[in-house]
Amino acid sequence: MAARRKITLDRRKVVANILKDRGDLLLVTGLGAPTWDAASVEDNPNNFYLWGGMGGAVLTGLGLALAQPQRRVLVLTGDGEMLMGVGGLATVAVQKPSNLAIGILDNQRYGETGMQETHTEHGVDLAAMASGAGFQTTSTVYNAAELKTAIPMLYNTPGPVFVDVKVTAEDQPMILPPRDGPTLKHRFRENLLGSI
Amino acid sequence: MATKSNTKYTLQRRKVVHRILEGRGDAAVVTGIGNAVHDVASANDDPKNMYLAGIMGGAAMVAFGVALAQPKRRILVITGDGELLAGIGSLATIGVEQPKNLSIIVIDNQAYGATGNQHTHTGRGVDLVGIAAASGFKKTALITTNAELQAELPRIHNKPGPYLAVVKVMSKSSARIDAPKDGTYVSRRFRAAVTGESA
Amino acid sequence: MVSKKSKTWHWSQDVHQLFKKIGIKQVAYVPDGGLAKLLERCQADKSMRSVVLTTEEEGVAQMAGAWLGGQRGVLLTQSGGVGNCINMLSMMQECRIPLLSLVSMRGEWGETFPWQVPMGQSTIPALEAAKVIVHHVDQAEKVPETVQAAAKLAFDANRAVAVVISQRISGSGSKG
Amino acid sequence: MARKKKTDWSKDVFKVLKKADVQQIAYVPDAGHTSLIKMAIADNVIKPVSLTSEQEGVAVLSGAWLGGEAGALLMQSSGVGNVINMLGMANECRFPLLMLVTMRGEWGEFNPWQVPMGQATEGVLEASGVIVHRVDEPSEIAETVEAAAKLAFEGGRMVAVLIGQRVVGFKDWTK
Repeated sequence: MAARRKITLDRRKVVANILKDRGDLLLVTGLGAPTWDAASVEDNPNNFYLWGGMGGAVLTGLGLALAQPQRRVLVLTGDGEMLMGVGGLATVAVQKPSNLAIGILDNQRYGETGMQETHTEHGVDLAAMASGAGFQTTSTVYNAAELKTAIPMLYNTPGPVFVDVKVTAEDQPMILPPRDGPTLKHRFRENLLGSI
Repeated sequence: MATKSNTKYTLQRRKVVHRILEGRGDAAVVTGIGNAVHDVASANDDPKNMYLAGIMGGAAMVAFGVALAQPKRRILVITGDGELLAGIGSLATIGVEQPKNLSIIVIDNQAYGATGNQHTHTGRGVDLVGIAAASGFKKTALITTNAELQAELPRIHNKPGPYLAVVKVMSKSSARIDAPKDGTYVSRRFRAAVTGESA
Repeated sequence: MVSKKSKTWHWSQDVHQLFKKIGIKQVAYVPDGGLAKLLERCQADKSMRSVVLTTEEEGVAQMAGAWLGGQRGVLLTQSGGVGNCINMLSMMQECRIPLLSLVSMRGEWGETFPWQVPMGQSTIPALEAAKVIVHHVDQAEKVPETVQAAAKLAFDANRAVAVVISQRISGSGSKG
Repeated sequence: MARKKKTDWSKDVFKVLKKADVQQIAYVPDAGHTSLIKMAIADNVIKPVSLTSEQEGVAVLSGAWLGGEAGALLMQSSGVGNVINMLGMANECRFPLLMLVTMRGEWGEFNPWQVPMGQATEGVLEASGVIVHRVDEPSEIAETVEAAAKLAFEGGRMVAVLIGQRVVGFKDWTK
């Protein structure tokens, strides 16, 4: 299990850093704060926000990565959402999608329901779980220097890549991107495929 | 995608289960679906066996609930790799809760035995022991030989858990031994045996 | 059983007292805003063990184990979580194991958030298709007596019962 | 019993899936789907995705469709009970979703534990807004899947084809 270390990273800054030079990255976000974090950078047609389907972000990313092998696909989601579909890590590892990266914004809390502690607050080590599931590249990030090393992994290291970024549990203002499902879906596909 | 061929394992699932259950004492046993039911039933149809004959992904948490309710008794889970994978988040929940009297034994033939021996994830790089350790299980083991099995028996039965062992066995089903399959019967029989009360 | 309602009264007070009275020892949950106050009371109560889950189906399995081991438990979930439990509920039906569950609704009364609506609208029919007895309650004062009735049906008559607590009571839904 | 028939309908169904340009097949293994899964694995174009739990499959196929590919989810009826919450996402976004479900817990079932979920399968699917096509004749499976695929991918709907246990057969537990 990971040793306890001080958590200092601000989730919004982390996401802004990750997405700064995103190029043509396709982004899937898990429900709740990761969606707002992504929207706080910009609302990009290459973003698909999950506003529901808790436990499904990583697998949505897998299906997309398999369908678009030439494009890098990044899933940004929270620790609670990841835990709800954690078997998906094994499924992803078996598929070995070289273009898929998963970034966890791990505040060790269920942010949507009142900041209750999740299992990661109590010793569950998501990066080690991913490694056990068969991910060759995993990392747990606690500070800016480690984040700097991890960001190129998210973009360039052959996937699947798993990075657990420990962030503080501070509540951030909600920045709401569009949430109408059919609209998001049409926009994403039209931008990617040229038709809906 | 190619399915990788696996290392050949030599342990026989039924012998492994019998060896473990020989020393069960007053332990309660919760089985996963499929072969695990037959393996446990073939040792002895004990009233303290709860056969989950038709549900995927629930064995670990059923046993966890029993473990909380019966803290003085050892609770053993005997299940397969596919069944555990279907509810793998349970390991994290159990890792957080740290029930000392719970041992999970995964009989890993790296195949879905009940449905035609399709490869499960464990035949393709998924390490259940690693996932258990990452989930907060302090005691884990990978068992591939009789000597290793023998050495782990005290931890399976007596030492503080939560404990998880993966026992790699040959990818072959054994003869089917029927356990009582009526759920209302086995559940009430189990409850009476472990609590001393009738339902 | 219900004390008269003062301004500060919240249904969770009486439900928590009821849990104590009927000997609830295991409280399994995935956190939810609508049930937060009840959860806090249960967590603060040393006579019951609160267990946070990764997904709600774990809780159904845990409740089966609790009953098998001679204890009573309760599963607290949001309506979305019901959709994660349907297969595991078949075990409760097949073995006729008691299940008491409190479900906090989303996707119905005054919901402002479209993604919650499909599962919210499926919650009761899905429970009923899975042969769970549903008690729907949409007034705060009636929650305790409904839970009390459901607990009897669950633990005395050995049935799977869900008390579905309307969004009208929790008022949740302003936020995702 | 119906081993020959099983192979036959699987081949025809596979042709239908190919014709519908299905490129991802996600599955939790089931005896009734054995032949289809083998064909999916052997196919050069189709990406087979084996899952730990069926809910993963709904999410995978949502992603597949976002990325421009059609897919199908193969599972047993018990797996339907694991996908209900995730169907909320497919419903809300109106993702096409094609599910082929082999039934247990009905015609000639020997395992009582399968009965509750088998009997609930159609009800919970309909409660979730899924259009259900049921088929009990081996000769009608392929055309039913073809119709379901059209309704899913052209009509933009969630559609499940329930393949009756009468077709899939009893499990032979004697060997």
